[in-house]
Amino acid sequence: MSRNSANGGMNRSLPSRLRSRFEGPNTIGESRGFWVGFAAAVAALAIYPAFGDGSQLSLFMVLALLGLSLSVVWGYSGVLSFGQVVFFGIGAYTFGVVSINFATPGGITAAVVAGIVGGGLSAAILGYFMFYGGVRDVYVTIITLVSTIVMHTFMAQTAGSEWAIGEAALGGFNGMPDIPLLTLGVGGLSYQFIYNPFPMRILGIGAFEISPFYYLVLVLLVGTYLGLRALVNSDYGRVMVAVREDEDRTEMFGYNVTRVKFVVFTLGGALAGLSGVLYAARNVYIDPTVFSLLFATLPVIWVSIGGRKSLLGAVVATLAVEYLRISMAGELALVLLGTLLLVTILVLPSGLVPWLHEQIVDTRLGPGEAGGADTPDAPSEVSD
Amino acid sequence: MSDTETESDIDPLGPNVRQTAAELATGDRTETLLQTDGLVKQFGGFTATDDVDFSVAEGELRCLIGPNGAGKSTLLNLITGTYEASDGSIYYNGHDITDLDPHERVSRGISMKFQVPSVYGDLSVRENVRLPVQQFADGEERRRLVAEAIEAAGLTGYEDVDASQLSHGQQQQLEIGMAAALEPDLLLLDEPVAGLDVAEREAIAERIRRLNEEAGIAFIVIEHDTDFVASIAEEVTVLHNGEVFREGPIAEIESDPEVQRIYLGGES
Amino acid sequence: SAGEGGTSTDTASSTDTLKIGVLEDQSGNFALVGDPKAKASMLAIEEINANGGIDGKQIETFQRDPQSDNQRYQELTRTAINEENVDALWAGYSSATREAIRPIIDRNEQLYFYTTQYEGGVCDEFTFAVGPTARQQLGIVLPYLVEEFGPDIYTIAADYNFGQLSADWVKVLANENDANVLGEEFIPLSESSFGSTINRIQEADPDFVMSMLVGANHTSFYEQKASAGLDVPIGTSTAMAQGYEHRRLDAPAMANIYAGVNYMEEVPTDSNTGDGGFVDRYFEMYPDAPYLNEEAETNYFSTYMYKKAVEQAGTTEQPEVIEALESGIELGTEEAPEAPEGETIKLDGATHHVDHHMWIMRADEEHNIEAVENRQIPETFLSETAGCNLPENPEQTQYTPVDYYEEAE
Amino acid sequence: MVNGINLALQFLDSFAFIVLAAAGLAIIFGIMGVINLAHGEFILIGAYTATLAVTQLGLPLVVAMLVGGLVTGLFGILTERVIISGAWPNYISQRTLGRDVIEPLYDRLADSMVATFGLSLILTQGARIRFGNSIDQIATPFGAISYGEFSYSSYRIVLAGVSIGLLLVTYYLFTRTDFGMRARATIQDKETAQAMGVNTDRMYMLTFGFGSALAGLTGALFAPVISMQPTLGDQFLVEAFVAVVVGGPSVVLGTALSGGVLGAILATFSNLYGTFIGRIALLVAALIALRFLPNGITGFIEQLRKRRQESD
Amino acid sequence: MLELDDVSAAYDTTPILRDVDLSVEEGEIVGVMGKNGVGKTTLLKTVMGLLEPSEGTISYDGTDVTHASADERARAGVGYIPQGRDVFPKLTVEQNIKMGETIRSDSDETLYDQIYDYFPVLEERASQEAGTLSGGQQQMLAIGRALVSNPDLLLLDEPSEGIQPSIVDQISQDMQTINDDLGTTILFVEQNLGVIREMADRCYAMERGTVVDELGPSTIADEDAIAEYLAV
Ligand SMILES: Nc1ncnc2c1ncn2[C@@H]1O[C@H](COP(=O)(O)OP(=O)(O)OP(=O)(O)O)[C@@H](O)[C@H]1O
Ligand SMILES: Nc1ncnc2c1ncn2[C@@H]1O[C@H](COP(=O)(O)OP(=O)(O)OP(=O)(O)O)[C@@H](O)[C@H]1O
Ligand SMILES: NC(N)=O
Ligand SMILES: [Mg+2]
Ligand SMILES: [Mg+2]
Repeated sequence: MSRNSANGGMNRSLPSRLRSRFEGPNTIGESRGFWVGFAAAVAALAIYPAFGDGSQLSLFMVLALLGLSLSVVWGYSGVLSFGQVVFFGIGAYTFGVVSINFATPGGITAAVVAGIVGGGLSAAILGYFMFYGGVRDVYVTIITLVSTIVMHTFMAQTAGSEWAIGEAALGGFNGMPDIPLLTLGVGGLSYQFIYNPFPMRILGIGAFEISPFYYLVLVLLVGTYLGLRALVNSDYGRVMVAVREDEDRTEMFGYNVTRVKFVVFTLGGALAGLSGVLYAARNVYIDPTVFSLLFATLPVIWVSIGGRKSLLGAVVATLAVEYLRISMAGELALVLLGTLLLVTILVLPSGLVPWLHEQIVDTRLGPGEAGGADTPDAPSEVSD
Repeated sequence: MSDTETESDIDPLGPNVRQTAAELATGDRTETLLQTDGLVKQFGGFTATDDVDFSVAEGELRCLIGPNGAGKSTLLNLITGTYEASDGSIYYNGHDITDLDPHERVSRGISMKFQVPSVYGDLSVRENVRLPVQQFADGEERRRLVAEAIEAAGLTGYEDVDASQLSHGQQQQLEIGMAAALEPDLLLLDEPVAGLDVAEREAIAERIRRLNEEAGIAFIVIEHDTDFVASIAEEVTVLHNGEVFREGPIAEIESDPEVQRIYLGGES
Repeated sequence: SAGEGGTSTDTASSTDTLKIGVLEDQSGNFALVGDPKAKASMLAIEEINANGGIDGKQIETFQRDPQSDNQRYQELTRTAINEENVDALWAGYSSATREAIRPIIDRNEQLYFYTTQYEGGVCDEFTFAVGPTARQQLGIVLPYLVEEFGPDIYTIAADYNFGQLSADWVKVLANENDANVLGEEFIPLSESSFGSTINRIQEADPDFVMSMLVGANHTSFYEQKASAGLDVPIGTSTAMAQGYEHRRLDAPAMANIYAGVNYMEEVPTDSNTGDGGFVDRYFEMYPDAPYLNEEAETNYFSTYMYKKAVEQAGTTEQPEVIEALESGIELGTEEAPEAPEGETIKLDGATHHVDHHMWIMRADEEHNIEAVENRQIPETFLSETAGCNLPENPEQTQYTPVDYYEEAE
Repeated sequence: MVNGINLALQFLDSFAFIVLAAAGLAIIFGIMGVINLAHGEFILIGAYTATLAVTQLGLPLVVAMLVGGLVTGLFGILTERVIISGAWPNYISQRTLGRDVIEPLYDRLADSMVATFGLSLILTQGARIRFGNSIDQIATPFGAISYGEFSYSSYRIVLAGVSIGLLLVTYYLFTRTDFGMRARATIQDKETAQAMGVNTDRMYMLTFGFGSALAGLTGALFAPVISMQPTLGDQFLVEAFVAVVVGGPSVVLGTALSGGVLGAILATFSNLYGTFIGRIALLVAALIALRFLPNGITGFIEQLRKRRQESD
Repeated sequence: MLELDDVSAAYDTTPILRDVDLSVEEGEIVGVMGKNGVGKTTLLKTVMGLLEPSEGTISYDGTDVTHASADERARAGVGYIPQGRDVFPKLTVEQNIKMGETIRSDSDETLYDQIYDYFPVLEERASQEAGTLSGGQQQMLAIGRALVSNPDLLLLDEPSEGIQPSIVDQISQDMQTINDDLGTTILFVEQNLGVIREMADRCYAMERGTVVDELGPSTIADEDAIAEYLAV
């Protein structure tokens, strides 16, 4: 520990103090190397549309927000929710209904807020119903699972014309195709993010079009990731983790465990709602498949494959799994995908990203380097 | 509060007149800290605690003994709110806490160490200790309190070790440290030295005595090791078949033939 | 390349290949119907390539399995248009799929063939809905059944736009034929237990049932009604011709079921079942394929229509190809090898629909199929009732019966 | 009167469906702590095996159905050895790498979910590749009974009888036999069970195999009345999960009771208000049951029993 | 009867036992003592077969059982009472005992009476779920469950932990009775000085994963000598 205080005196520069907010024992990546890599990854994402299919990547990034919502709720607070897609879907449908009825920039902006609130509120209601009713463990999983099935059953039969809210027909299996283009702002002070490409020309790369929606999602994803990192490494995050590890014990330290779960669940719902809003906005469409068993299983898969105690894992695995899902072709595609999931979870039970991290740390910790200023405990000392 | 009606039930030698060494020294009057009133807990057809009236004074160190299945753990679990009482009331600092949630009781100053050690195995020792401390301390003070608690638990040097890697005795020490770090007024320990070797038993006995004397924390300690009981407490309560069977100084209790028959056995 | 909404007429046109996108369900609830569609497209493409391609250009394909999932359809449609730059796109079985991707099609001004029998009414400058419509299918089978069995009808239909609108058409046609609809029931696509539906049909006691059930789950209805001893005649636009229930189920589950269709494997035309006909060619390429269904034929002939249009336009530039298609492509003037449903088959340029040759196909106790009636039925709802004329008046609308008929409400 | 018969028959139908859908899952989830998302595909294996045994091998229907159960049971054992316990891969890796590569999936809910989800993709698509989008179906035996203007498939009444029989066999097996006790002991505490002389490996394998066989039998029994296609298992999943959890800790009794309660709700509401309302009613009832009886119906009954004892 | 020769064992990759040599003669009662964490439980697990030795050999009744599985050893007559009362929480008390009985074909009914005699509470609570017993009651159940299989070699890991003093005395006496009457060989781990002195014919002392000393009857009788081994 003396090493830490010695270091503390010397390099408590502004960046390191800033960094400390985002670091702690609950996340991986406590080194300068990590943050350099992180910045490089964000930069790569920022210029990716010049080379690849940015439209598709924007979809994966939207879904990564959904993955993150499960990661906080389950990975950090121990509540295995099968219902993130409920809040996702409610967010998406709310956005659709409100924006169809108020198709002005102000109305659409309000619809975004409504979608997020819708996701959060529905999670709050379900969470209140469960947590304050003493429902725990696998029963939470199953209640949330049944909730998605209820939503699926219900939404799948709203094809009839009697199922409309104002101007917006719910559409059942047909889905809701007439969602207005995402525009944020009011009146003249607004900007359209969907179908509004602007041409770019970069020397050495050439001409291409970039989609404002892509950058909107990128900013939201990076912001959410950093925000959640700060959250899970805060005092509140420590309590979340304690709840995950042992609810009864945590209650005996005077924490209102029920409320912690309720709050985190609601937050996760709002985040899933945001993801749903962006999903509906990007596709200009939403249908009940988002409530299907398959779709409900996906977040659990992303988070399990990526590493459930890793926010970064949720993001990376969402991008990877979704890329594979869309791009594998041929009749063996599903067999390969299934095999891949199966083998990954069997061989890397703690997840891809924690495993990679271990590999990197193991190989990097050569002689002489192990004692650097970036050993895991140093920043966690600072964060107090 | 129904103090007036229960007055007569209170042992005349009870907590109101008992004082710890520390308080005797400073001349403070002791007050009843915890009082149970006709506490009943039933599991199905089985009555685990039956009409228990039991009290602890501020700063008192009380041991709870009695045969296996007497209802000792049940009583502690009722006090912490882990179990809901079938009947009766619990008063703490003069307030009825019978219907409070466990965490609300903790925030009023009751803290507990479970019978089976239950530290957060996947978290480091430091993270374990921070959890109680962060509730009332920040920054520099928090760092100091965390370090002190770790040191008091004899775990200096183990700060970054996952709690699951500690020995049984170290886990017990850590858990007591965490419970004590809440700065409670009443600390409940359920068999804190079961399975510990002699040296660790002594370390924990020492720890309990110090917390009691220096921090003025009141204790209820369940333990079957009579030597250990004798080394920390003067007063013991014997529970039997869910009822308070005897209460009094340890020496007196140990020589009580009825207690010998139901609990201590043999010659003693 | 990332932006949405750019036009997609670049690249391939100047090269010596052209690219066709084929997105048909090969897994999920619609796989049974989607798989023959994909196979028939491949048959047409293979035949065309073997005969020198289109105007000397070989056809490349972009083929993926959308897994009966509309959101996946959208994604793959975007990829087909923006990344693969397909010159023409065939995509989707269900009407819900079509409506989910049509906005993307229209925004990208993509030439699109929708090849399923459907409820009708799509009047869209970029979409060629070349399957038969409800008015054509129900229009042949419903009057026949009223004549044969009586005027009381009970409707069961899949609960989505196709089923809802088809049920409306049953009401319209019932009205036109002095029949009445005793009841109608919409069944979610995930449902596969029909106990209470069968009870309700028995309670209503109709002269015949009109069934517009869709997808693999709904197939269970036929065996369940048979084993429950419900033997009311059934008219349908969906059973047998698409999912070949008469081949898969043990007889006599499908006895007395009348399908109003433009095509099924058993359609007794020479160009279909004759030597070297469509059936022979298909099973030569796919010896293990289970059945050649209604939609497969539509994929097949529409690929030839596209070929003819490109050759007529002399380019794969989509506006020109669309113009050529609108000039009224007609196939099979002599032997009609590409139009096995009838003698000839003609695209109506004004509506982008086809005046199909329609058949009533009935299954008997042994599940043998006989054609009980057949005639050409022109598409009239768009051309006459709604007044759709796309070359004159480009639009992207779907007209529905409620807009024009009181009884459809 | 007639509607009463309708309702009664529909109840039998729903009861049989729920109980049979849940039976295999109840063992694998309720006893072994594995959420088997490939449950539907186990049902598929049973259904396909039984159907093919009739259409390809010409076996009598009853024999074919038993074969369906048996083959699925064997497949379950294979799954358990290779994936769930990882015993075979570990045997190999022990000898090559000197360590285990797979940590058993018992009581790892989410991981077991991901793994069995992968398995279900493989099985569904494998069936599609091997057998196409459907296989020829067998007819429903036993004809129909009629009453008034209504008629009903006799086979469905047989199903109800079989479902009760299976419940009784399973109940007997797990509560009244040494095998059952050892299986339950194994799941609760593997090491101690070993020390009590139980070959725990075999217990895991057999219990999983038995649960799989039940799923396979369900598929075989329903083969005549559902559409034979690779996703046929999906239609059982919802009822299966709901029934298992609503049933609560005593697996067999719970399944029977939740089959009874949920079956009654499903039958009544479908009969009165249509299939959709029936289904929604079933799900809402499940949610309410879970919320107010977090230990399921059998947990609730246990509580009642204790309360009665208290008042004695 | 039991012979450990240079046995080493590890959890995954963490080595715990190092070169343990130890032997127990038929009919003996042998104690193992040592501070917390020295590897006593690990030793018993290795003897039981719950942990495979990385080196060395274990023979039981003259046969090499080094690689035999735990259930095989149990059926061969090794009984085990784990530390921390590992009863099957969801089985009833009766079923827990029955689990012990079914190990061996030659177990006999009269053992039940004997066990109920020692621990009447087990008979009273026959149909209670074992997980809801009090800590001490669970310990009694664990002992009863092992006895009912009539083992030839009984492994006891801190049998007195959490048990009220009178029953602790009783258990030591009972174990001796069992040893006398049935000839059961006993290897046990204890922290309780009284129990060690009462029961053990002979004793091994462990430190950091290995046996460091063997104590004969005379040393065992000496309270201070023992205390020294437990408290170093
Ligand atoms: N959930 C329960 N259901 C039924 N009986 C219970 C339950 N919990 C405890 N009991 C019974 O209540 C009685 C008291 O148990 P408790 O755990 O309080 O005993 P204890 O005094 O702590 O004993 P020990 O010294 O053995 O730990 C015991 O007889 C026990 O079997
Ligand atoms: N499952 C395990 N994995 C890894 N290490 C373990 C495991 N179980 C125990 N250990 C370690 O092995 C060492 C010996 O443990 P063991 O339980 O054998 O000690 P013991 O002598 O029985 O102690 P006690 O008196 O506290 O019961 C300890 O350091 C412990 O931390
Ligand atoms: N067009 C159809 N069947 O949806
Ligand atoms: Mg206790
Ligand atoms: Mg030990």
